[in-house]
Amino acid sequence: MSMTPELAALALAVIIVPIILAILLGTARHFSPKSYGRYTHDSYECGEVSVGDFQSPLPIQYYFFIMAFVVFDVDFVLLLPWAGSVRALGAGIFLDVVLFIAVLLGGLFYASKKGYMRWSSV
Amino acid sequence: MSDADRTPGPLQGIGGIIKGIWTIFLEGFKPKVTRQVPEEKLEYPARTTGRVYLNTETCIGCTLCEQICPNGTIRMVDFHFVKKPETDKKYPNKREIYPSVDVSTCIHCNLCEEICPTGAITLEADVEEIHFVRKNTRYTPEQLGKKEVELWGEERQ
Amino acid sequence: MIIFYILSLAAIVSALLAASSKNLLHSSLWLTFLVFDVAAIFFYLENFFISAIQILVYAGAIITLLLTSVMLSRRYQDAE
Amino acid sequence: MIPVESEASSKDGVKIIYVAKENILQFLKEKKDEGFDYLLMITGIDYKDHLEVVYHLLSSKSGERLVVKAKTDGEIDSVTSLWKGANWHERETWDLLGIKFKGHPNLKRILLAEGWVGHPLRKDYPMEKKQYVNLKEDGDDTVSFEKKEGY
Amino acid sequence: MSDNILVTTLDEALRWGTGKSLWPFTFGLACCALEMMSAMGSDYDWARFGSDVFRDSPRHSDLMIVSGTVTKKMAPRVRRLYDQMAFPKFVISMGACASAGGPYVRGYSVVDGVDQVVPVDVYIYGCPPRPESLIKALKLLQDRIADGKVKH
Amino acid sequence: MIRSHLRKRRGIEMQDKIVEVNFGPQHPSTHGVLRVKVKLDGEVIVDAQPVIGYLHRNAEKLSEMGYYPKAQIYVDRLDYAAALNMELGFVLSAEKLMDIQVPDRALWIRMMMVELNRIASHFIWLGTHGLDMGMLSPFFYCFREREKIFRILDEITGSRLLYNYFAIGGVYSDVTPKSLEMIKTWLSDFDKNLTEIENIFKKSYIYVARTKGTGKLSLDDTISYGVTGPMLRAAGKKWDLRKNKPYLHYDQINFDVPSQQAGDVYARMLVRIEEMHQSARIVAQVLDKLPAGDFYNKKYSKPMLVRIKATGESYIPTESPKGEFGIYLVGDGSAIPYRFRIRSPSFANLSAAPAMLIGYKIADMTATLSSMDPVFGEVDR
Amino acid sequence: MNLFFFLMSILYGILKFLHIDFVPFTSHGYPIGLWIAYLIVAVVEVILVFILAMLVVVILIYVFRKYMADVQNRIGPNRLGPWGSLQLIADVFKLIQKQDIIPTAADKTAYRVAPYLVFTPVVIGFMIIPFGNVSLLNLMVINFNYTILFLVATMIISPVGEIIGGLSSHNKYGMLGALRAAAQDMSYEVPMLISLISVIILAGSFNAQDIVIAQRHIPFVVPEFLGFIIFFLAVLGKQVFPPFDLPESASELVSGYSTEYSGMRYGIFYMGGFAGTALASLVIATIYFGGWEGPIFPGTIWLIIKAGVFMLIFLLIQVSVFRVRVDQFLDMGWKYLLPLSIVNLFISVGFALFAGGVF
Repeated sequence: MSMTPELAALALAVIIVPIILAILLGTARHFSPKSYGRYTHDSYECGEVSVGDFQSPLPIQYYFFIMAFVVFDVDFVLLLPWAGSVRALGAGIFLDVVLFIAVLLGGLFYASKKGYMRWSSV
Repeated sequence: MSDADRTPGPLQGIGGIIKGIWTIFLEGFKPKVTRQVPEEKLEYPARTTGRVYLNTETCIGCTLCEQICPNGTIRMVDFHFVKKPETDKKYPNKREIYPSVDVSTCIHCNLCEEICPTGAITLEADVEEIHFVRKNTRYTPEQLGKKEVELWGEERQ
Repeated sequence: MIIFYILSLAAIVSALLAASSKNLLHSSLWLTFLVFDVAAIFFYLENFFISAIQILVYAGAIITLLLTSVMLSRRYQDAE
Repeated sequence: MIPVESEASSKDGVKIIYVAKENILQFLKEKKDEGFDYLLMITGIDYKDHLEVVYHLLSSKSGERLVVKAKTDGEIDSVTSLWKGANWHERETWDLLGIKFKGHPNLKRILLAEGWVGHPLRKDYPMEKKQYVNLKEDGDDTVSFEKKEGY
Repeated sequence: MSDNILVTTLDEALRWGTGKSLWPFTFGLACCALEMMSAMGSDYDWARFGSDVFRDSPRHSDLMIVSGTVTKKMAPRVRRLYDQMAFPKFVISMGACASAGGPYVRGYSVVDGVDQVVPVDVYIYGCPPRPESLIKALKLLQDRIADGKVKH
Repeated sequence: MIRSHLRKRRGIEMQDKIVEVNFGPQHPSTHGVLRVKVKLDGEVIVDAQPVIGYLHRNAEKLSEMGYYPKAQIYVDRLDYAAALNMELGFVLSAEKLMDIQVPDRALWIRMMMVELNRIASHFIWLGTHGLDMGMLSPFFYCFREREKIFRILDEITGSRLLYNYFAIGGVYSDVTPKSLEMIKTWLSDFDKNLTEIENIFKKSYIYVARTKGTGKLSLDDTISYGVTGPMLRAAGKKWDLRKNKPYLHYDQINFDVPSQQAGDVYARMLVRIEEMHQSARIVAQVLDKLPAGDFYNKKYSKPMLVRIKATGESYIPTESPKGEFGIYLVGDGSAIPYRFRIRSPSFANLSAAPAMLIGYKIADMTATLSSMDPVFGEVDR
Repeated sequence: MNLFFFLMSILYGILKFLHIDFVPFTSHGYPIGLWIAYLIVAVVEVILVFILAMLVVVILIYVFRKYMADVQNRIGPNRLGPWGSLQLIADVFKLIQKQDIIPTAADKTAYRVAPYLVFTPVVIGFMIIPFGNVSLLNLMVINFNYTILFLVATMIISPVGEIIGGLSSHNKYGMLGALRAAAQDMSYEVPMLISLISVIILAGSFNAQDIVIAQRHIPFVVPEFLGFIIFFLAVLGKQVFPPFDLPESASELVSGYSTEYSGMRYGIFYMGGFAGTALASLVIATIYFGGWEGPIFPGTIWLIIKAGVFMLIFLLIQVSVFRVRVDQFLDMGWKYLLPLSIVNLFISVGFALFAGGVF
């Protein structure tokens, strides 16, 4: 397949849609009033003054979820070429795939047994 | 086992969620209860409280309403008003004082109507108590006899 | 051909900016741009599969990972 | 046994016991052990020449009620060690009536803004003297008598 | 000439848009908040006027309904919330308390009238005003914005 | 001090990297103007501190400034969701103080009205509770049902929300045959409608999973904090003043006091909903037993109300929808109350909030706060 | 024939009518005139699709508000236009005039970028959806191999915009919302992609068009029922829809990641959410319910009907479920959806290998 004009249109959409949005926002900026109140640009916090650090420390469980997520996402990518041609490849390859997934799932199961996937809760 | 102790299993839970969605789906076929105010005029019961109205004919200037008013909304003011002779005999207002009401602080508590010995003060449902400027909120006894629409029209100050 | 050069240049520039930006959030923004840019290069080279994978894995997973790490890091904005 | 100063009865038939203010903590502890496990409220009355602290107790087993009063000149022992719920009641009594509770962990104003002048439920509180509240940059309240410095 | 007409028409259209789409701010203070919720509920349903999108953040909302007593401790917060709303913004002062202090007008810690804190466009008297009162006020406000009588 | 103890008990450690977030005074789920200063570790609450006073309207001071009947309007505005319950607490106390007899019919009318208002109050709670749990529809159904009650109350009292209906010595107006008819038609399908709404909650797996074990308060803590009402009953104590210390004519009426053992949000929901059913039962019985006669003590003509003098002190506890409510009145022999103290249930209930919040998640916070059903007119007074 | 060539022929007709011949514009043998024509058509096409997306959003929001009113025994907007249909126009007019507030403490660049990242992928997704292949003017805009991967990619990018938006606005609720958005993104992407793999296995192709054609006899929802449920739930989770609207849960975090956004920027977030919903229902209809396949009516109408049903289901779910808690949400993703999706993968492999030529 070659680079057809319609594919170019798809690629152009990545540029054109933001431009349309930018025009929309520009129009909005043109029409919007310019006066501001004294506290307008303060951070909103239910009417109170926002004090202290706004960043919350993450629970340690997040690290596990991130890692598991990346592992499984890459796993998904490795499965994709196989998925397109399952019929051609047949059952032999399928066993390999089962093994591959079993290893991943085994890891996940181990982690959940170890309690990495539990959120601290009373 | 009581209702509080039972935790539904996953299947039961999914069934419950779907049942809930179905209940709410069925609600969509029930008749609509909306009353289209302000076009649709609602009926108010006889005892409905609302803005204070004063019948200057029957007011005798006894100051009871001023005494019972919880937050000083009612204040007696000097006001000259010529009553009809027959009512003047029955309801004399010797001191020529009549209540004036600050409608912005009036809370429609009905105490003045309850205490009024001659029934001169009444509270009636008036949904027109909408203003765009906060002034002239203390109504004179004369203004107290009129409806909000009569007083201000559509152009509410 | 010109398009390829433009895309490549953009990729190099955004990569440099991502590496040199002091602000972590800006850095990851440039990296997001870089990811899309590389996907566009693959797309231009008519390798749609790799292009889609680029978006799925990098934009979907790695950038999310990165932004989460930005949230983990303390006071990323003060490093001006 | 803590001596009782005097006894009376309220209109709704509940016994009122007057106790010296030094003994109040001990007395209430005794009463709590007797079964008055509920502290319904703590309040105060300003009698112009002295203040009175009033404790309403309830026994959730028998349903019996008891009112304990203590005359004070503005200071009394805190009972937060006996009932956790006493915390807010005492703070409120301090806030509105100005009765100090010794041993209270956090005796600050609770209903009014921090920095308010005077205790409003005192009979001599000047109602006509308006106070105005505003927010500081760090999120705390400020109170002033000037109208332009607050709302 | 035609340019002027265009500008006027556009201006009118924009005013119409502002007026007819007032998203209220979820901001209940006291008793009147319940009547505000009633006005939102099925029986009165002010969604008919396009106000069904209750917004929880002041940045998204256009209409602040001060529904209840504004105490002195709350007043600076009300001002803050009002400032954090984006223009064009409108304020309805609902009820006797918000309009003039109501039953608490003689108290020590109540602001007598929210107009000392934020600029008010509509006052509704009554304690609490009936939901139909609020809906009528909303409608009048909408019409006045569309006519260009209320500006921000 | 208490909060650090709570943390220790639940095994939570304060880190140095803690973010402090304010929820309120304007927040969709704090039911008014509560502000909760929350310290968060990720999603978990490590410290919660309720800050109140944003609706302090000096009801006590203003009541001490006027005649007895005038105080009633401030009492009305305490728990504005159930104004008649508040009025009941006041008029009972004031009548006791002044030794005023009330005709029988007025007592029965009061009972009926109070129960109607209790149902309306619980409907508000149920609707906003649904809203806090993330579902929009129950709110509208609850307000639809509540509106039916309000039409009855409007017919009898003349107001929708704040009534000023109970007078010292009776009630201000009699119930009309039309309003009795309205109540009968309302009663006929109330239980069915309520069951439909409560099933949305009870049958939902998500709701049950979120509320069971959330916001737990043990019975000892409950008593120590002075918590009363449905929260106490949900913690396992069958304590209802209508049964334990009957006022009005509650001793002549059959009703059950619901109670649960768990003391969590789910138990509170069950208790409140069962209470609504029981209230409807009470209303039905009152309709049968309503005697004829005066609705107002004729000995006290209305203008005299201003001048009634009283001495002594009285406190009549009543069971309001939130818990034990009463007004402590001290008279000094004049027509003006000398001391007017409100025992508000929400104030005591809310003081137990840290014990129910610390250690749970933000999502649990909204569920717990709404399960306490605080009304800020009453908390801040 | 698709939209691009349709527009191309219109342009060609116009040029013919104006007696302009664009082919001779050449330079060193390159047909620059043709390129310019292509460019114009591409721009027009993107704008058309953008308008289509906006139209879908407007209709969806209107239907949503009306339907929500319906199940709550209300009337809903009824003042502007017939049955209140102009209400959304007024809303857009209002949003355009709203002030654009950027908090002082916010990271301005990132704050500005976020709305684009939310809305742009959705429009591109609309360009890839196969709208049909038999009608005279089918709206299938672009067809090439691996379209299904790009479709899913467009659905995956928008959470990134949400995270950046919440992160940059320097707001505590926004921060928590961004965290939750990240958690959602992480937990629900994997099951979604794995159930997509199952579909690809059955269809034997990465092309959305081929996937639709493969469902000519039996829609994939029949063999892949489990996968459909997983995909549906995952889409619910990705699209910030109840019961999984944790990142912008109103009663917990005021508005989550969009708390600080005002005016049109917020409007883009608001519309982007609905556009994402529309796209998600189109994708579900395409890969599980046979897309434009159907008797009698033209394919486009079938797709719109199928997707419309799903949009209504989404809306119904929105008003009739409680919100789940964040830990339950993650538990569901990792402990139930992920293993189930792998079970489903094996089932579909079984179908593909041993069920002969049915699929």
